[in-house]
Amino acid sequence: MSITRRKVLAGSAVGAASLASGLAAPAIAANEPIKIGYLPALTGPSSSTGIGINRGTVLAVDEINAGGGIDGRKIELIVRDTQSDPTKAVNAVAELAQRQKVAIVWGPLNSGEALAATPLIARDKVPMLHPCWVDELIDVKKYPMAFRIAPTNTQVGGGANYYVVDVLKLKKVAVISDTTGYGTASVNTYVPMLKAKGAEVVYENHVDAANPDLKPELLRMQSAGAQAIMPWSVNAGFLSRILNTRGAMGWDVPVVGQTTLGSGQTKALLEKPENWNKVYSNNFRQVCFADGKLPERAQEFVERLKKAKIEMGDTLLWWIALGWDGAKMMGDTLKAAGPKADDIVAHWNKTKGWPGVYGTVTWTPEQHNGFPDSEVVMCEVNSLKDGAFNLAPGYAA
Amino acid sequence: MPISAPEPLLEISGLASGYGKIGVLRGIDLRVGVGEAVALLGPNGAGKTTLLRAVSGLLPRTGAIRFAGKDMAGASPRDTVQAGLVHVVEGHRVFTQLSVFDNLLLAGYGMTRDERATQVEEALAFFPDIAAKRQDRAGTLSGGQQQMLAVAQGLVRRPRLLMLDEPSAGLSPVLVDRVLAAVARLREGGTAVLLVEQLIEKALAVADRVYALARGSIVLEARTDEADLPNRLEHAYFGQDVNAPLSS
Amino acid sequence: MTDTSAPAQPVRALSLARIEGALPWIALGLVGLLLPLLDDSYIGVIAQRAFIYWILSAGLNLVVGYAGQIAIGWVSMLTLGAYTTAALTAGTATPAWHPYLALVAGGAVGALFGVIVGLPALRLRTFYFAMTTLGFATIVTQVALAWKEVTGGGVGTPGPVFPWPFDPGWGFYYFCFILAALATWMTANLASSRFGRALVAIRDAEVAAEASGVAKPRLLVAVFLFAGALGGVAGGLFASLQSYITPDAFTFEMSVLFFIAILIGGRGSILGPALGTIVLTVLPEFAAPLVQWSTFLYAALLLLIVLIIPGGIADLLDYKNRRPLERHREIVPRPELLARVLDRRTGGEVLSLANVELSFGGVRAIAGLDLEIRPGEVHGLIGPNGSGKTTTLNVISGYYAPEAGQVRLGDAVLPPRAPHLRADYRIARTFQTPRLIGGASVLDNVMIGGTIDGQGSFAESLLTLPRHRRDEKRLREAAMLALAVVGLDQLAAVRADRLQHSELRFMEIARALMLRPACLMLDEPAAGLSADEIRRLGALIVAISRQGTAVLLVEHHADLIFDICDRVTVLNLGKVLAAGTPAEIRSHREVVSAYLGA
Amino acid sequence: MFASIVSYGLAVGAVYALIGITYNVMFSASRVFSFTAGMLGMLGGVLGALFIAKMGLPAIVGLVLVLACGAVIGLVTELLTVRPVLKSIEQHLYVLSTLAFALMVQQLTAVEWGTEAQPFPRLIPIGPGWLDQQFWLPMLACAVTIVGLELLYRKTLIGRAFLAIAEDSYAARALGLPETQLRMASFALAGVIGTLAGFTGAEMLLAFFGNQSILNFYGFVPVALGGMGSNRGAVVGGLALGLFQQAANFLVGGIFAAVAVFAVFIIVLLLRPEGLAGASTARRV
Repeated sequence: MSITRRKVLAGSAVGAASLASGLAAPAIAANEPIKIGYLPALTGPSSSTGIGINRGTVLAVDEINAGGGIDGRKIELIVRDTQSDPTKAVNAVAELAQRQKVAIVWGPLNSGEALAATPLIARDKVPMLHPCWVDELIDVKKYPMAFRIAPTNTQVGGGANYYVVDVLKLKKVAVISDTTGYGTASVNTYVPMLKAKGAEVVYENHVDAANPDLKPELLRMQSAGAQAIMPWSVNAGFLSRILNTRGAMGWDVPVVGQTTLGSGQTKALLEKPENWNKVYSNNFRQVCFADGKLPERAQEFVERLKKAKIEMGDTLLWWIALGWDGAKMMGDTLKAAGPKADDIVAHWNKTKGWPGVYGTVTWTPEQHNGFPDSEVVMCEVNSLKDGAFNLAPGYAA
Repeated sequence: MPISAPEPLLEISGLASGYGKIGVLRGIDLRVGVGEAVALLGPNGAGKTTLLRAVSGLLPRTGAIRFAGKDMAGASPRDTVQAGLVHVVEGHRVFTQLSVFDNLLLAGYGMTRDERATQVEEALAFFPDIAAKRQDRAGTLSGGQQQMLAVAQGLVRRPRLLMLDEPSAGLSPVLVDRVLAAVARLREGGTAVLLVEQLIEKALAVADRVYALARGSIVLEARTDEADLPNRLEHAYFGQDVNAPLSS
Repeated sequence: MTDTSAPAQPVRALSLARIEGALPWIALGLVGLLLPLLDDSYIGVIAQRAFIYWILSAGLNLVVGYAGQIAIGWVSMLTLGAYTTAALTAGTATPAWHPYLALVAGGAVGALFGVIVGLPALRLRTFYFAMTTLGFATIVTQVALAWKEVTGGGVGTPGPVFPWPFDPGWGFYYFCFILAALATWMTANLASSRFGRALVAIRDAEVAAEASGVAKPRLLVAVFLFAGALGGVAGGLFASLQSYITPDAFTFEMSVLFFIAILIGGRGSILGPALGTIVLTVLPEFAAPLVQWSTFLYAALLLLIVLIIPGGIADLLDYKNRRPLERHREIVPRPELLARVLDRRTGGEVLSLANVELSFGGVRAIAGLDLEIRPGEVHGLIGPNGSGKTTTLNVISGYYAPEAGQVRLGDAVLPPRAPHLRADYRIARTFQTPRLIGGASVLDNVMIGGTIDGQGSFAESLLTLPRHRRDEKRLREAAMLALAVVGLDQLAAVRADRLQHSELRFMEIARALMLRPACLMLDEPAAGLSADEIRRLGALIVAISRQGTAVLLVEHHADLIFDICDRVTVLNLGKVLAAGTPAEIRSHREVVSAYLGA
Repeated sequence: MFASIVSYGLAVGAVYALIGITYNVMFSASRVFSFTAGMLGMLGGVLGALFIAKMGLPAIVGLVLVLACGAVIGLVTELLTVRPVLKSIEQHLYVLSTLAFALMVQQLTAVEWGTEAQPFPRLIPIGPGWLDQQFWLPMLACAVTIVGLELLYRKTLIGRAFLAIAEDSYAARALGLPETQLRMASFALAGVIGTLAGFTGAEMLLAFFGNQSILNFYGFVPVALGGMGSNRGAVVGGLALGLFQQAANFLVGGIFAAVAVFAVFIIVLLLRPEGLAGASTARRV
């Protein structure tokens, strides 16, 4: 990894030394690296997303710096591992914004920390770019400098609901989540959306993810006549239990839901591979196989990853792509608008159809959610290959 | 010491012990000869139990302890038991959840299986009362039977010296006699006994020699056949020799 | 020795020590006050976090460090306070409250649940209690998850934003600072009051605390109430600092952090845990690469502390108690000062037992005992082992309820099974094994004895209101006097566990004298004393009785009994074998033979 | 549906019961309640998955290695966290020392093994349904442990020595029983039982560092309800807890099951601090 505290210290030592040698101030500024605050959860619970995203982010920053940086100035990532702990995120925001005076904050990558960090970053008037899905995190009035480079929960759930109701044509749906913030929020948002689409929600519950036995829950769904299960959780153990229980019951019902359904961890916890059949998880059109081929941008990106010897088998392509997009977006912006906060925000507000690997981003002054609905799709989880999936049956290629 | 004293088995000199900060014993000198029965008497709180605990290693102590020619200064209870110095603690503390037989087997912990079997039988032979109840849980025994069991536990190792702490406590007079009779038989069999007792007369009847302990020190040592012993004991107990007038 | 004035010098030394003890606080306060001059809001956030954690820890310190209750799951108070304040401010359950009012409500909810969580401590063993606090912490989190309408469920809810003057930024910083200072001040007041001493006594010498009239339930409830309130207030501030709270913010690790901070700081200290809290809040910021190891390191630190320096930081800082004491110390009691300790209004009543019976599991420990202990007399109680002396003492002390018969003081029947009420009757006692608070000064140990003479309430002590200050002054003077009486005044400031055994025996007598006892029971006071010390002890006991106190002396040292007793009762098999003057008893053949076991 | 409650309830209950026995075995020898009981359960699963799934060892070798590790960790627990504080047992420092040690091991596991739950290999390929090993393996382990302990206590001298130490350690010491060695043996035995619980329950609970706190609490509930030191109480309490929890899961569902268990635990303890089957202890003056 290219970002350590030692480097930060070394950087400031160089700064101090050059100041002492009496060089002209503008020259220093021109050589000083541009600091980007970065708040991934690299350790602790639910760190696998962070690790995946981190690979893309680090690769992009390294490439930008290898290519001469931003007008000769290097990008320096100041990384603070939040460990999925909001209190660490709050401390880190204060440090990044006030002490390090970073130009942009990239992250936090998890909603739990982002909920606490966003108002503070807004208070400190630092441009913020993040990939968290919780809708409330973007609000142009409360947080005018915060931008999202990923879909919202509404979009994600909408994609899944669309697939169940409009593609699979199923009307009776069971919605289940774990008790985390993400899980409960998802259910609360999606159930009304499903109902609005004319589906009947025959079961709805939050279950402790540590609960070893989900059979009672599935039996209830079954007896309620559910035709599809929609689980909302990022907990692989929880999801695999649903799939295993479904398999053990011999219940041939499609499972449609969150991306973690297709993660390697979930796969590892399956009792038998068949339990992964008829499971469709959220994914993103730009990084899915259609007829055995990735879209052009993604294909090119995969080649790049292979060249840089970045491991893909143990993570997901869209995580790496998202990490890459985030860093790339910041690099492009700094190049175009410079490191001043207002310039960055102004630039972002004008972004239209920015071609990311993960998604095509468009922001306006009124809309800081940049991800297009059309790119939120479902995929077949048992088609996992090199971290990417086939589009679910029923989508036009 | 009388000249006819037998060869020493247990020799203690300058022993001090206590509980944490509370020093109970000071400068104790005491000896028990091979095959000798010695009574250790003294009023409540004089430190008799403390002395036995210190000797068997249940309490930390300073001073010299030699047993059968071996230095026992740093010995643990396990060491002293293995050396043949067995301490039957106060209050017939047998293991109530285990059978009589198991209680005795435990006393032979660390011996070979055959040795243990024979010696348990030997110990049981001493106490026909409990031999009949060998499969009963020790908790179902009466107090006297429990005391006999405790003494029998002490015998399993064929000790050279058996220290008994108030074996008569809480027993009816008949049972006291039974227990003390067993002590007498032991002595006849050549086992030395150090007996702590409240019942002075009964203790004196069993013992060859007597020590009296008061306020943590030995205040009297005598043969049990010496004249005027009861009077001297009384003095030792009530401590008139250390009396000092008070001005209040 | 005709000088009857109590030596004042140790008192002066004590007040000097108090000024010295305040220095670290003044330094910490100055740092806190001036920190905003750095204008580094990162430091500000870390400091706010330290203040907030300390507000909770200050209260928890009374529970853990002082009362010795192992409440591992105290993070639940933070959770409750945070959600109460946040939900009331946001108006999810009720019309929206003003943030400051909501903060007060957070404190109130914390106080309420502090008591609910604390109550099991009155009945449960340590480990069980630790488990219940953990269980409660889990329940709170589960409820926060489930009660979506109010708490926002797993999504969480925004924290309160306090308006001017304590608005976010340095305003809020000063708010946290002031409240932390207030919490420190109040806990320090309490810790140095009779309530604080009683808490430590419950931890280290529960029996002695009871005998001194400490009502454990009431005291613990008050402490849990206060600690819960501080936890709740800290929670409200925490919610504001975090700007947004979700149930996952309140982790078990956080609970352990508070707990470890206190233990690293040292039990029975306030400065130590405060430093511990600061260190544990700040440390992770300097050790970013070690972040994932932080819990491991805290736990390792805890293990080291427990195994190597159980006294914690406070012990390391306590250089004064490492100064060597004079080696050959003599205890010279000054009975002539007694008249100033014991006031005569309380004496003059006879303690009597009438036909008391008690048996344990079929064994009759006391079988129809009559006993009369008269004021102004020393009454000796002797007998062989198992004759019922200790049982008699325990019946009088209220540990056992007699199956028949009564214990009276004058005309009043003493309530059975209520040891903590004996002090109200001015019945004091000492113990076979001295019961002391090893970590507290000799003076503090003695002041425990005067607990029931305090007038001020718990709240008055928290705020050092005048009544509390009068109490303290009076108790301190009385304790110094009592120490002068037993000859230990020079050692008043020394930690009690540094004393010799014989000194502890006299210290216990001083503690008992604090009650100005109508009846004083001494349980083997001469055990472990030298002949010289026994003689001085005898003279002291006689002098106490001559002030009009009824003294009951259980003792094995027959010479002491016969020398100083006015009357002796001999017990055997739970009955009176003989009673009379020492001379009569001495020549009583049955007594001699019972003693000699004939 | 009923079958699901019973099979899962008994299986989970058997794991709780075994953890309860782990508490008891340590308690009997030392009068110490150790926070390491849940840790042992957690390690049983993690080490089993490590040896068998990651390192590819045969299942039986893996099991033996896991139990051996358990015994060693038990010994370390005794040496490091119990013996040094045993002298001042009334200060309850053991609560802190064992908690600290358990937290260290848990954090080490989280860092080295990862914080994601990982699968535990299926050892015996029969099932699904009732014959599934995840149901009968914990029950079998529980039965084997109970029978084994009973045989140990009734038929061997060392077993009787355990009982003797548990009843009256002073008298046992006076009798020349090697108290320290017996205590170490007890902790090693507890290590074996605790890791066995984790190993057999791991297909259900997964190899997950977070199982430690769950097992610590749910393993303690049967001890608290059944009376400390009583293995029979722990088994009855454990199975009852498992069934209750599953039934609550089914009947009221989700979050409230956990709340119900905690509520019952606290209420029972407040009404009968010595447990439903235990006897009260004497006072200390």
